[in-house]
Amino acid sequence: MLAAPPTVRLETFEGPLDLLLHLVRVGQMDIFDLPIARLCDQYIAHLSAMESLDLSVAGEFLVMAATLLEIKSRLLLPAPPREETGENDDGSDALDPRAELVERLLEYGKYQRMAELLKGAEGDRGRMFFRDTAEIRDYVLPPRFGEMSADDLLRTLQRLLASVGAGERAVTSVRRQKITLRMKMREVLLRAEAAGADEGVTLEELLPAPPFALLEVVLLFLALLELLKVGSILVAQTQFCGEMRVFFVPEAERAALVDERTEEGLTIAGGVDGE
Amino acid sequence: MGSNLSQIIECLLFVAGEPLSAKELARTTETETDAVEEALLALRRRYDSGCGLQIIEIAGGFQMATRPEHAPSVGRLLAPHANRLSRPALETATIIAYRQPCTQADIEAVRGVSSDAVLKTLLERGLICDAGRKPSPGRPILYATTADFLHYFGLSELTDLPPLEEDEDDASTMEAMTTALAAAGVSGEGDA
Amino acid sequence: MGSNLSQIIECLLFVAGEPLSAKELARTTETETDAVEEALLALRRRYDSGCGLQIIEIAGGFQMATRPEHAPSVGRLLAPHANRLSRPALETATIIAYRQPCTQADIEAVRGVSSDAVLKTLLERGLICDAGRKPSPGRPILYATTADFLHYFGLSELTDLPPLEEDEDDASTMEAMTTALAAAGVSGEGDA
Repeated sequence: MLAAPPTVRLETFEGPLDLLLHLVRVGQMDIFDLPIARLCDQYIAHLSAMESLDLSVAGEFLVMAATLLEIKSRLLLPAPPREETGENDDGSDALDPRAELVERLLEYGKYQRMAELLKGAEGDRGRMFFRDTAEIRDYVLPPRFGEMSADDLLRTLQRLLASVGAGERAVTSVRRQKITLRMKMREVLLRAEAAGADEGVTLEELLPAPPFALLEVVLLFLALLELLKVGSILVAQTQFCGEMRVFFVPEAERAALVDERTEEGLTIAGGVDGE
Repeated sequence: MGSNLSQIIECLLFVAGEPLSAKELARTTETETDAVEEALLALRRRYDSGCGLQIIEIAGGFQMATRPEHAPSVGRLLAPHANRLSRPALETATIIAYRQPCTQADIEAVRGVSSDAVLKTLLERGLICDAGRKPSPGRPILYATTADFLHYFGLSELTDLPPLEEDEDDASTMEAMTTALAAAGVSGEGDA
Repeated sequence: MGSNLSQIIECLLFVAGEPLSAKELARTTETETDAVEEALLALRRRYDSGCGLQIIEIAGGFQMATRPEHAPSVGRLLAPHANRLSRPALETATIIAYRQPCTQADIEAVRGVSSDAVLKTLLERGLICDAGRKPSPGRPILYATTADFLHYFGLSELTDLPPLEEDEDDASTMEAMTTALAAAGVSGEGDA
């Protein structure tokens, strides 16, 4: 039967072997006794159909056509005498001209079937969904024991001490020993005076630069309270929770201020009064 | 149900975006592989009783995945999977899987067509990799499949591939073939 | 256990890297929000009975997550290198080790920078602890190292630390200390 294959299938052939296997299967040919003449005709018919459809026919297809024609012609010839086969392998019976083609078709067929199986596996696997690796940020692991050595500690301390040098002493000594309430009061008073009676100095300016010891801040407040009490300064705030300004009170005005205890501008002093 | 180790393994499988081997799990949990395997077994049993998820053995390890029957719903939420492999790509991947490491020429000998583009695709998708050079003239590149190949096809190991055999129809006529070919002076044994 | 809807929701929560609201779940599963909420309840109940994972309500939706108690294992898997102490943390731990008990101000005096965050980290990691209050204005917290600290540095006792002659008032102390430590450091074994 001369197959006029459905044209839609033409482009799906991946190569000459694919097309041949298709023809063998569709034509229910015995692969171990290939009817080469029939196969060859159908194959060439396919090629011309492809050409007529302007499908570019790859070189491999043409090479295969030539091979088929050659096998066909060799089968038509009487088997050559044994001597004439020359160096042909085992020197036994003459080689069936179809043998190599059959072997290639069988081999290719095996992989095609496996590819089909894998296609199924691909589909099965495609119906499962996985997750991406979870992202973790800012997670700190608990320490692994014995991970660092005492040497790490030592080296760190050495480096620290080397870089701090004498600097630490100055800082610590100021914090730990040299600050007294009297010193702080003096400092506040001096700074308020330097700022001028009209300007005043803000509380923020009086605060030590960070990092500061809590003690120093506490002392600042105690000094402010103490100075308010004796009337050496005046603390004013223009709005609730607003900026606080500390004003220097000249000595001449102090007594009056302490006596009058004017309501205005004495937010903090008012608190002290209660004591 | 759910021993502590099982629970930890569950967490690890959940957060890992890739299969974890029992060995890796043992290392991370600082336990013995035996204990991990036991915990895995318990965990898988738990997941097999009414869970939408499952723990599969894939690409040399264990991974948490949705059950296939829920694929339609999950697919509605997520973008569908990347394009499936074309037939030439599938064929080529198959040949490499069974013959690895092998060269482009080996592949083309089987397929009978040029396989340049297909190899490029497979390399790009990470399903095959360059596995060195063949010590022969021209020193052609040797190709092998990757862990992603196993994962893509849902295989745990390469040995999970079915043995490369003749189709049953052919197998039944194997003897006939052998006889026929022997008569023609050809050995029936191809190389597998 | 595990109705089909519960299982599908389980799959959706698993694959989604973000919280899904009941409404989104209803849309994706093509069911009513009521049914989704019921299924979620059942699912959460199932997850609360011996699972390493949990379903939390977060940011207006539901999300699958590992249980917090398994964080160390998860962290070990995902961030194998994140467990080393940072340099600031190491510095701070060192100061505390040698000067304990000491206050944050003491530490900052040496380091010259604010040490809030670092102290928090060290406390969280259990390497230092709160050792009472200093009887001075403000009653600042005193810090000391813990048994875990010793463990972490492979020490059996605090006295295993190379000795320091600490005399804060002596102007030459720093130099002396540095020298002493340098000597100790050189003689120290490679691994402890």
